[in-house]
Amino acid sequence: MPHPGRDRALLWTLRLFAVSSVAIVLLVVAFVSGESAPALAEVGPVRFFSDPSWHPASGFFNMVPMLAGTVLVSAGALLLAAPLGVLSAIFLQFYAPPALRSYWRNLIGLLAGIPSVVYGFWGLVSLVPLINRLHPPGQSLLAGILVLALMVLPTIALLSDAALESVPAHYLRSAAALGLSRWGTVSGVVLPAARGGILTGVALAAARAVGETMAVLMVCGNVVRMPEGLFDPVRTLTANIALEMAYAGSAHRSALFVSGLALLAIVALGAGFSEAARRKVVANG
Amino acid sequence: MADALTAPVAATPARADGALRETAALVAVWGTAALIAGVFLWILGELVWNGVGALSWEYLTSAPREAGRAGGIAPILVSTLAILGVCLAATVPIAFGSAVFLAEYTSDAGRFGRVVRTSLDVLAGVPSIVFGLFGNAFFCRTLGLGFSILSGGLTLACMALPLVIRSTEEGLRAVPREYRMGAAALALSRTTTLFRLLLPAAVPGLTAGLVLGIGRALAETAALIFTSGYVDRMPSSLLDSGRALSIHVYDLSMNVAGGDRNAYASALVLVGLLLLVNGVAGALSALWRRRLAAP
Amino acid sequence: MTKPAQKPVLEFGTVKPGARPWAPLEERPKCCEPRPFVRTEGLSVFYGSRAAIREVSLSVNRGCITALVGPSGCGKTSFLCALNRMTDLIPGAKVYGRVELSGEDILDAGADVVALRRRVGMIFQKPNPFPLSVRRNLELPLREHGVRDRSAIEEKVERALRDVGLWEEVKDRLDAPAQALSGGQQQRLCIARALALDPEALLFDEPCSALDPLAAGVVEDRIASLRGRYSVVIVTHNLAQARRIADWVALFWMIDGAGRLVEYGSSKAVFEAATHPITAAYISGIRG
Amino acid sequence: MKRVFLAIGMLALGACRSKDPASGSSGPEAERKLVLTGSSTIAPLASEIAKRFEAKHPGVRVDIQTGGSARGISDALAGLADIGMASRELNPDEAANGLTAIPIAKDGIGLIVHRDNALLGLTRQQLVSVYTGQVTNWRQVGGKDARLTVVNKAEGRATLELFLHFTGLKSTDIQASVVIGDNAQGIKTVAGNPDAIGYVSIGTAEHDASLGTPIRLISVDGVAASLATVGDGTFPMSRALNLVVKGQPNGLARDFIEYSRSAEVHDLVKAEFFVPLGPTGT
Repeated sequence: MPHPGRDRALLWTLRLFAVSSVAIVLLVVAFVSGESAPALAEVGPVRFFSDPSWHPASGFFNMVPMLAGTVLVSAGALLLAAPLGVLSAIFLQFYAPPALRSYWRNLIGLLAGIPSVVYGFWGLVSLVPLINRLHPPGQSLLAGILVLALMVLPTIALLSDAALESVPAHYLRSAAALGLSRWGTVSGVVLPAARGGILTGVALAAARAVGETMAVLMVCGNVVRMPEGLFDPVRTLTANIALEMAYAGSAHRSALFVSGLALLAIVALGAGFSEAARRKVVANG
Repeated sequence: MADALTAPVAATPARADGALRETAALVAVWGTAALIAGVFLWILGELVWNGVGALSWEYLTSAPREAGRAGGIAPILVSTLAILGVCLAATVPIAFGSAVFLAEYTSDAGRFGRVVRTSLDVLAGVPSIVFGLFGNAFFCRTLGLGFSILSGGLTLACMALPLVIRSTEEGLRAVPREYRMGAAALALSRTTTLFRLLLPAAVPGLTAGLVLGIGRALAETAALIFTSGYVDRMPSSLLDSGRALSIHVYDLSMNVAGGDRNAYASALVLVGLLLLVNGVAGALSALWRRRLAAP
Repeated sequence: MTKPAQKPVLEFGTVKPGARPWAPLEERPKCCEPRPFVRTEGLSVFYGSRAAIREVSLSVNRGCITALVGPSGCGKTSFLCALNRMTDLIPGAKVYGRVELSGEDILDAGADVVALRRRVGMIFQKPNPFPLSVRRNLELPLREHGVRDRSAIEEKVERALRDVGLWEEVKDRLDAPAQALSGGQQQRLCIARALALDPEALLFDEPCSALDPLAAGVVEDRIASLRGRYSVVIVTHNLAQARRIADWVALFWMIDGAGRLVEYGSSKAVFEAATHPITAAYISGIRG
Repeated sequence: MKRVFLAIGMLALGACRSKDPASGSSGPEAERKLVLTGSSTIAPLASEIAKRFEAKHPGVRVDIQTGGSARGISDALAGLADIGMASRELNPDEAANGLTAIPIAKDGIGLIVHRDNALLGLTRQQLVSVYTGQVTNWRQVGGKDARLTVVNKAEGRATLELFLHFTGLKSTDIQASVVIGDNAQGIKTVAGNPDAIGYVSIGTAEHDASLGTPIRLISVDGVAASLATVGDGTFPMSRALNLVVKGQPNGLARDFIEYSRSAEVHDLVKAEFFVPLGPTGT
């Protein structure tokens, strides 16, 4: 009987694949670290937090406002997109008429695939002038949050939908048998059962939000300053790289890779948190 | 699965606050749906309004002229499909393998699984422009592939991997435990269990991941400009540089004066392409599921 | 026997040992002469640090139906799972002791699990046909185990389905999804699926408890009909069922936080002349 | 399953091979290839020139890649590209490394405001006060009563360097409300904000304004911003678009550079809204 051999071969193949995805991460991290090493050595890590401003050409390297910008824009977008995305999935699974469902799923899939340039374009041409009327200059933290929320919404919606889809049907039957109402079933039975998958979706969306570049660059205003309100312009770390990388000389380029490294750190931190949260949530279930 | 619930549920008269809550939920859910659909239609409407005029069969089948202000997008379309093909060919096996490994061979608490999972979460958050620079350094220079469709596709594969792996893994984890027990009791090998029973059952999660991954790959700009390049000539092999549609859209809208109209048209083509790819992915996965279920 | 954990056992012992709540059991056919097929020695199963069963020694006789009875959570299923190493699939499960199958220790690391599970099939509480057609459900394991010949497969499929009385019901819809069958049919399909592999023994984990009484009756009859050809171990909560079909009965009971074997003997002996007060009380329907 | 994906892969491969008419026409002689990288401003023009050059020289392929002036310069230096593209002058360090910059066209940087803004022009001094935040209301420079939105270019951009050079400001002095990257982003920002002021490539702005985009070029120090004033050298903020090579160009690279400077491509330069070189090549 050949199974054990075949199974062992399978296991090694799978392990190889899993290792290769780790290898890619390591390569990326090594690459970014290697490129930022000169700046870290020359400027020193402290000055990225203590310099008076970000003017790499003049030798000032303060990244703090951009760190804050990245965190604020992403957090705002997630706060907005997470409930909307989950509600969209609930709509699809429990409220939408059957005829509408496949259309809705396609719509969300499309929304996921609209190039970020188009979102940015739309934000710049349609959304920013509207905000400008409320409070100039229009290109602002708020605009970034709105556009980004729209962009990460499909990720949350699609993965939540898959999570809801996989809730065993007998849960629903038992809920119905207990006389639970539709919303009672959704909030009391389905969401708790699907929270692992939903959290995965939110975590991926968070990663996408932090990593998004083009659209944010087009609508956020990109001024390196601590924002004092929703209508102030901000610059994110990604926008910083995209704006300056192509035009940067060697020291400046290396400093930009330090912003890349900072981004990786934020994402790693976030990933650690979300994994811990997910484990806790799943364990409590 | 939701059929039991899509039938209207009678409100319980005894609990007025319950009915109120039910109504509030109904309003919230439909409101959200309307909002999302509204904004989407707004964006799509703008694309169609501004772009449909430039669309024609000739636009799809001729080469660009005057930096894209005139002419069509044929070579760009071909390059885009080729990049996508490379990306899928690399993503799908690695993503399947990793997802199966994570879901079937590692426990939630295991160290190796945790390392892989956290790595993937980090990978998912790497900004696309960093991927671009990485791809340029690694694929184009270190591996010597140069500016090419191959470099671009592989770079995109790195980006799409975490999305596809995680959602495939979720799909696999959602497969009822009974199948695995039943298969083990029949002494089926894990290989058979996996390919015959688990993967077909995990198809929804997998499709969701692929749709997201393809969407992200097709929409990508920053990672491609440094890897697959800017050349808008018809590629003759995977080692040729080829401009992707998203780069074309970006270049026309941000870099070429008077390119807006064709930028909208190209964006419209991109969205159409995505719709097509999603449709094909859905049909293929349905076909696969049916074929495996049939004798 | 150790001291019972549940103190009030004897206080409820209003029924004298040897009392007959039911009609007398007939003697079983000759095939049930005790010829050990599986023998366990000091078998313990742990989930983490919690013992599900402790120190169970028992011989399952060839060609007979052995029922494992006892209240929920007393380790019957854990014992069953240890017999074909399904415990391997339970995260954190550890098995100690010896399980001998034809003299070989199957808990040995070098034991061939695939061969073991082919010899010892298992049917679960909830019918679990694969999301495939009726035919594919039977075909998949057959092909997996080296049966390639079309006609051989067809013949085995039909025989297995006839064995469980399903052939007449499904012969016209072999290519319909198995999950469209009724619960009882699904369970019989699962039995047929196991039978198609020509096992020597079958393990049933409460095979009827998820079915309606009518379907349960049909499934039970099918299990009873396996007597003589296969060695059957069945976990059941249903004492009446054990009484109806079992040749041998083992009673498990939770003692000191772990499942223990309290009494084991022929059906007649256990039901009519239990030696242990727990058994007597349980059988008489007062406890459990 | 694997077969399906293999099939997809083959399809993709096949598609790009079979649909390619160019592969046959590359001729019997060994293919010669020229790689240009650098400034995104020059890239569209270079692409067009390359196509015409390829048509005249069978068997030659010219690949254009963008990535910014800095990249063009460093790639030319490192030998990763045959020719770099830079929309700025070389700085002394770069020149000292043996790089040569050869102009192929001229470009001007003009100030733009929204079409509804009645302002006609600014002097250099006014420009300095606007961009340093000393002036925050249009009224202070002769416009309506509204808060100014100052649009600046991102650090490192060649356009910003030219602007700084003209105003005599340092990058750290500028107080911007919005920072932008590419020209079109600046145009769209100003078009969407009636109180904004920014600076972009003149040709691009002229063309977009002629297509109905609500922006207007204003004069600087009394000189109207137009391709004409850039061409005759009177407009104060102009720059050369350069091709950069290590040492002196030779072979195919020299042919391409000479072709790019010749009158044969003036129509292409104009079509991309730049100013062709004069007959003297300046």
